[in-house]
Amino acid sequence: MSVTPSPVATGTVLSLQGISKRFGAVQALKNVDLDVRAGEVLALVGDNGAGKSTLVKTIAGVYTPDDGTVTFDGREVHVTSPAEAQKLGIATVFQDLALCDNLDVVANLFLGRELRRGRVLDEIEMERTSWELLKQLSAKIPSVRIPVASLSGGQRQTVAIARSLLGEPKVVMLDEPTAALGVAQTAEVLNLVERLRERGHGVILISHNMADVMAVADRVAVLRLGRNNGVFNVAETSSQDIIAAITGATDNAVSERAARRVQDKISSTEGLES
Amino acid sequence: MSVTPSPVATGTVLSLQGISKRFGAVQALKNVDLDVRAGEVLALVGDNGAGKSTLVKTIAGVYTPDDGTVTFDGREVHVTSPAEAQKLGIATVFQDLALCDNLDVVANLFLGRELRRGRVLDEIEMERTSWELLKQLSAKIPSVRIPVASLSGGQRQTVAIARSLLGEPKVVMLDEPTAALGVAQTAEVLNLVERLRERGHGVILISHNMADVMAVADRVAVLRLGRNNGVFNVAETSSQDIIAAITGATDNAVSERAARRVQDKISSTEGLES
Amino acid sequence: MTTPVKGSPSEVVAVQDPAALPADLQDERLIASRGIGGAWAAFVSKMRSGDLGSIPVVIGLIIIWGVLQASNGSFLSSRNLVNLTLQSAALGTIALGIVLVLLLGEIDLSVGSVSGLSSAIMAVTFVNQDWPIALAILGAVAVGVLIGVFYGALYTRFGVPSFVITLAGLLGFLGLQLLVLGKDGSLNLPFDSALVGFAQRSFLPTPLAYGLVVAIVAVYVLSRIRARGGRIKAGLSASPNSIILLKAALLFAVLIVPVIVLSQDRGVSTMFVFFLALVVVMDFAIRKTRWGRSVVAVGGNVEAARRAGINVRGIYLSVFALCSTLAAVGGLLAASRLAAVNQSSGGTDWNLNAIAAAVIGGTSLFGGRGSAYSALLGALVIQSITNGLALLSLDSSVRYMVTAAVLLLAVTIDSLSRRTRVASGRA
Amino acid sequence: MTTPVKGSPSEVVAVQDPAALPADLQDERLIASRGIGGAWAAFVSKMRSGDLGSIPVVIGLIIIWGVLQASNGSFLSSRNLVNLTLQSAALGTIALGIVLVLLLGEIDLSVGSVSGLSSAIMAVTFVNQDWPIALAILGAVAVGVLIGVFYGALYTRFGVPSFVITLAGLLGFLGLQLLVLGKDGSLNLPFDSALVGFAQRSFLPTPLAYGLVVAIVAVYVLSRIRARGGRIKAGLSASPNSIILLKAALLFAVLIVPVIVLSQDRGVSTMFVFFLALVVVMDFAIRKTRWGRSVVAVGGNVEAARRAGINVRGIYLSVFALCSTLAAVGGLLAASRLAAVNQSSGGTDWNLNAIAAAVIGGTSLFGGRGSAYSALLGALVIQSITNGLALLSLDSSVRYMVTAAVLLLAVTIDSLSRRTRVASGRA
Amino acid sequence: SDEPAAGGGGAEGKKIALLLPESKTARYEALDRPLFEAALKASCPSCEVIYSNADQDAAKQQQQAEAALTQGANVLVLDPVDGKAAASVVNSAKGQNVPVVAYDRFIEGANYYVSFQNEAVGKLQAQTLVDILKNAGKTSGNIAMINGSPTDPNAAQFKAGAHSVLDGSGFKIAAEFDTPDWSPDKAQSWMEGQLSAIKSGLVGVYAANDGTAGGAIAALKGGGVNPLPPVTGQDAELAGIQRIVSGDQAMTIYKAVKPQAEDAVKAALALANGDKPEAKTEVQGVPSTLLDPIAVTKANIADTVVKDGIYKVSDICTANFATACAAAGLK
Ligand SMILES: Nc1ncnc2c1ncn2[C@@H]1O[C@H](COP(=O)(O)OP(=O)(O)OP(=O)(O)O)[C@@H](O)[C@H]1O
Ligand SMILES: Nc1ncnc2c1ncn2[C@@H]1O[C@H](COP(=O)(O)OP(=O)(O)OP(=O)(O)O)[C@@H](O)[C@H]1O
Ligand SMILES: [Mg+2]
Ligand SMILES: [Mg+2]
Repeated sequence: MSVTPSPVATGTVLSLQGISKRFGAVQALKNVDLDVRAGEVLALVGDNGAGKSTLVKTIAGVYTPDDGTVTFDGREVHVTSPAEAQKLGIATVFQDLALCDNLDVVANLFLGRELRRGRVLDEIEMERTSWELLKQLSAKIPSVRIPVASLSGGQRQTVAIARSLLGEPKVVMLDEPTAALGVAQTAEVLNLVERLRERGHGVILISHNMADVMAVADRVAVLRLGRNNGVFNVAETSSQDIIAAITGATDNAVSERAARRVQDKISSTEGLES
Repeated sequence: MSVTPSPVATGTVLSLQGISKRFGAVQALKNVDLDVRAGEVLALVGDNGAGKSTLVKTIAGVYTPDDGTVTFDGREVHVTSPAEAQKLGIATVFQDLALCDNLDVVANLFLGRELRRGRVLDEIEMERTSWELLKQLSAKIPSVRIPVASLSGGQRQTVAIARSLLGEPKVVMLDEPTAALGVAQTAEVLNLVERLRERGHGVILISHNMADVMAVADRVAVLRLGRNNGVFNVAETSSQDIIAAITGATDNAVSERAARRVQDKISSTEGLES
Repeated sequence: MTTPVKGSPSEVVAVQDPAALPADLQDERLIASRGIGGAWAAFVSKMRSGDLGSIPVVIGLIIIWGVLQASNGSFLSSRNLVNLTLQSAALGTIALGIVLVLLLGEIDLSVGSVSGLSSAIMAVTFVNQDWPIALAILGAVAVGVLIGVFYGALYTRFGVPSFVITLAGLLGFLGLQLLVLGKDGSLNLPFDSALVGFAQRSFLPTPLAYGLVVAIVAVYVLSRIRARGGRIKAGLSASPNSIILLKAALLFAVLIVPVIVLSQDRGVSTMFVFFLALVVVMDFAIRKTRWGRSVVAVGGNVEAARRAGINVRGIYLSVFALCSTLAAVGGLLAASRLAAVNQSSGGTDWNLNAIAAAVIGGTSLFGGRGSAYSALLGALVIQSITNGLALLSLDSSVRYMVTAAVLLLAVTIDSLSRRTRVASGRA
Repeated sequence: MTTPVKGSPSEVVAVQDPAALPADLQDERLIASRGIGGAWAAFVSKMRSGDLGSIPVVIGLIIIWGVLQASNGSFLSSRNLVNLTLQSAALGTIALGIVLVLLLGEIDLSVGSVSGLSSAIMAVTFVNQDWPIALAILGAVAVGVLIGVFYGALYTRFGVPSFVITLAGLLGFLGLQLLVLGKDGSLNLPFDSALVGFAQRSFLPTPLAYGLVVAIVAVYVLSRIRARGGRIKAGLSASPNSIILLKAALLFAVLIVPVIVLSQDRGVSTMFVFFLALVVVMDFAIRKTRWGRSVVAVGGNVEAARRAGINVRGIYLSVFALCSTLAAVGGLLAASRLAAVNQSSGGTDWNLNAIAAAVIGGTSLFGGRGSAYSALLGALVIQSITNGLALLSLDSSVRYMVTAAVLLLAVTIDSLSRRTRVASGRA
Repeated sequence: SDEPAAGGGGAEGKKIALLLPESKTARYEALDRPLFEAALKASCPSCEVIYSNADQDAAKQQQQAEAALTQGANVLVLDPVDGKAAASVVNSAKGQNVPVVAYDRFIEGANYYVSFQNEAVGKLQAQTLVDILKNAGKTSGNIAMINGSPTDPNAAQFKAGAHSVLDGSGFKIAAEFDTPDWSPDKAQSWMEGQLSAIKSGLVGVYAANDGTAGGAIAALKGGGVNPLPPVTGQDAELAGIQRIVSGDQAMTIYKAVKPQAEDAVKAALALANGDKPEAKTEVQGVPSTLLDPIAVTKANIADTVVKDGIYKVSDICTANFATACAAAGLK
């Protein structure tokens, strides 16, 4: 089990203790602890199905944990709906994006917090803001007035990320935000994460990309098969160590592949030339 | 425009000429050419919304192009449905996965080509094969008898990839197959791609991860805003060049970020220590 | 081996100067369309891609009218068209509620029973108990509200499918209607009561009708010009004044022709105007308020709406309540027009017709797609068929079959135009 | 500052020896459940998570039976239960077709009219035209098939929503039924005809009924044991023999008790057995054949099914055809039981009841989730309510309300048990 | 079940099932059921009524008959949804030696039949309409016919009866309509259409019952037709009687339910005791009592529905109809 210094250290905005969650016969989370501090980027990593998204959804009020406590800003909270989590100041970009396919980009961006003039939606102002937000993220979206169903994978993800920029959250959780993004957009999102940190937000970043994690995270928490499997300080760890914690072994497909790579390269080039 | 040596070079299994596709007011593809040879991994890269998935779907028979011709195995073909594409020998892993959420993993894996004994589904054999396939991909799926709706993002993607291993296709198209995968699973998929090449299949691989692209691809075709923007030989190109072709500029968010990185790292560490 | 060709980006794509364009037109993949010619080109392209909104239904309606007029010359007479407006108001009002529940992806099978119950309550309190008419109406509508809230509560608390809840409602409130009507069974509403007068004999004075048309067009033009100014100020594209004027002219034509025709007989029915006003208000509520946006979002993807912090329960509750309320109001309109209430008021036909009207008008049964105007269009289609065939004195067996054929015809036109969209794979 | 703690994986997770376990139980997150105790634990956990299949509906049915028996002692008499089986067969058969279209995410509103039309055709050809009974039946069923193919073609060619197609069918085939019946309107089927005999007076000989029960249980046990062997050979987990025997005993009890009870009166109706056989065959087709798998896939996600190379058009066509065919067969059963056909055969009540039966039995209106057994359970629930309330001499108004209340009660139990699943966010 | 009709003696403790066809017409539950129960109570206090209403569904009625037999009914008094289809019920009742009284509508094979015949009702409606028109000095002109539901077998009989009179009356049937579900608003819509289709000379409207008559009258009034042509009706609903008082409706058919119910009770008790019920006539071999339907017009309201205690004058003459009542001499 990971040992973090103290449950509620100074500056800790969000702290989880002993979170468990079971789905039918599958124990998705077992006794998970996690601390996030203000002005820190905490990377949450783990293999597929390790329980990262389940943990994020538990914090965001989508699931209620079977067990364990959540402390936010020093108070124990029981978040039973996403609306409550938002009210607390937790913004989330879900892995499954959760967009309304039948609505256009503008409507999705402002869903649940539409701008209004009196009681009437202010479409013009929303559209203007949308373009601004999307430009910030280098998004290549031809029109914000088409339903998001017709957007490409990366465009959809950009819309979901842009959503989280509205409002003034204390904690931002990004569940694999750059998975579908192009190189330029990924860079912008990493910039964004750094800006969030600078503004003193706590950020939970889930990613399978070790390079990105090492680039922006301060600490890395590893989940393995639904349990804590260590917390690492980025400055003092190598990505090899983290990968070992993720896969649960030091010799694994990744290292094997790395070792084989040079070999392979040569033989395949030979194959082509023959 | 990119200039490929000759439309139907020796060994070319699939060749596209002048493909255009329009959605409402958006010109998603304009006059796109592409050649795939047997025993070659062709990476298809481009910014978000560049039209990569649209191109893949056009080849797979999901969309019919407005214009242009598709040549498969030397014959011009008109693929009007995914079933036809499969019959030709084109297997596809779609970016939006296209799984039936209400069916379990086994049913999804074998959808459309169920194993049978007589007229009755052979569930036992299918389940056994499923476990084998999933093990090959290092999948961490607790049970193959739960609906795929309850799988994690990476688990779902693994299922979609495992699907394409069934049957004996000539061309395999993988649309961002590793986007949601963990490090180990990604390595397995890249291994798989190389195995496919070795067995003489043509592989189209879409990815935003330049490291992966440089590692497994032989050639890289770049799309930009729906048009061809060059074809590169991996052996003779740097990823910088490719990124420049993708973003359409040599100074872009990626290079800026790379330049700023060292600077940032220092200041953020300082910030933490203060 | 390939000869690597490094594409030089600036050569490859002919970039227009982006700064010169509004923010929403800068993407080079957008196919430009400016001015009236551009608008026409955009319209044609929309037509091709099957994204036509209510136009196909309107075309279907026009064809039906043509066919019916051809079979009996009185169909398009002013007198009969006035009848048609009177006949459509009640059904349309009920269908409007159905549009709302369908937008949510739910269903209400009980609108007929609710309309029957509300009219029974109104009749019994007004006629037998001598309540003042306003109180009787209020009571009946309040019952509608309560029923809807009850449905909403059952749905959100226990998760019973709305199909089953409202099926139980269909039976239960039919029973209650029989109970309320008691042993008399049938009640007359006095012909000289305000309600019957409103439904049967109240028509807009012709000058007022014309004035209304002019006012509506004026409001339209003004709001469009204001929006245009706002968009330009925000750096967004805006339709040129020529197009606004063109559209205004079209709107004027669409409004003035019926008024002229109807005025040759009794005129524009107040009850129909009341229904139109309901449609316009509801359309505004759906498209321009936060509540309406939430309804469409919930209908599209409940889970996404929930995660966006929308009060999903509140939305369900309000929509079920509105649907039942509109059903109650529709029941009152139907009863006033008939000047009587009996056990068969709001029979099962009403349910099916109201749902059919919404669907024919283009609202999806699967949630998230639809418009208040589909209640208007659908009710007109259904009542035109009934009305037109009633002029023909057919055998009932033939009448049923012709109704089916005409209905299918009207909707096939719509579906054919939508087909391209479905075939595009993401619909 | 954090003290970095490098987790040592082998310490952290207590790994069981994976090689010792079957392939499908190796994941350490799986909560182990072995033997009878384990099966019970797994059952309780399923119960908690609301994943109970048809058990809540069965509980609802048992509660309804208890309530009805308490209000009138004759309800659970053998005689009345035999009546109940006779009453459920026709509705159940029609509902079985509805289950199929619902699995696809479509609807058929016209099953009532189709059943009426088919019975009218059978009656007219058999009684008036003196066709041999077999030919008359065949003709009527063939009409059902044709109608379904027609629906399927309209749906797949033009993309008209099935709601509208079948609404048109509801009207059109009602018209045709009236036309076929002509001005006589009502036709009696001779009491001594084979069909009426089959529906009214044909019961399984008691020994045969018992034999059938034994045979079914034997087939079940054998197939289970064979599957067990196969699974073990394939390196997969298999339920222990004790559980197989337990389940077989349960099955035996579930089958033998009704047979004993029914045998005290006339016995097990052949028509009901015919219906049960249809259910079992359809269940097998849905769960164990490629066609059934494709139906469920299309209902879950058409686009995914299309991309998997499934012939989606063929699936739609076959399901619509089967639904109409079953409706036609159901119509024949209903007519034979009544020994008469008239203009109101297959009235609108049949549509609603058949759809309600499927939904109450647990089939989703939104496609991809359901089972053939829901037709059986739903038909039993509906007919139990009607049958039980008929024993109580209630006024119609009260009867309607009680029906609604009981219906709601039955389904709420089911919904409550499902709620947890919905609340889990991914349902 | 026990042997019902066996043994003579009193009719103590018998169960009589009363199976009525529908609930959308007020008469069945407002009149037939209470009158039947009262009559039974009077002649056999210990007897019990098993009651069911079939909501116009023949299959449901069969089910209800089976339920009655299950409960040990000694006699079925059956008002069939479909007289022909009810043969099946009679058959299964006979199988258990339970006699059947056909109530209101004829059933082949029943043990007794008491009714106002449907065809006679249609004839009377049409005849009254023709008489009213002739009295008003009209011998030709257009008549619109609003029949009952096309899916109701009884409606066809009313229609046939009416046609038998109207077809040779010299008046022209300009248009005819089978009203789905007897629905007044459909009748209204149709009538409205006819006002534009039949350009002139509409002299009378045949409406099969009071509900459709109400729809027709609403259409005529809404269409500004003045004076109203005579409109027929049936069922003597309160609303219909009120319209007659106010002069909007010309007539309705009143069936004296009370004698019918009493006669049915008498026959049922006789059958329960194994006796033959008394009957004056036979219809297709079934001993029958045929009662006469009465045409109610403004002139004879007081002598019919009021006299029989169906409605009190105060029921009819509510505030809205006070003046009309006074004019009609109702108090
Ligand atoms: N709603 C659910 N019902 C049942 N099982 C679930 C549900 N949600 C998650 N699971 C299971 O819980 C485990 C953890 O899933 P989770 O989505 O949290 O993984 P993850 O760490 O986010 O993986 P990935 O990197 O692939 O996104 C998986 O095995 C999954 O099958
Ligand atoms: N069905 C559709 N309807 C309308 N527009 C569409 C549709 N499919 C794609 N598009 C548009 O076509 C363009 C290309 O989309 P595509 O999905 O091919 O991009 P992509 O290159 O795969 O991007 P990504 O890297 O984000 O997956 C996008 O602008 C998208 O909005
Ligand atoms: Mg995840
Ligand atoms: Mg893509």
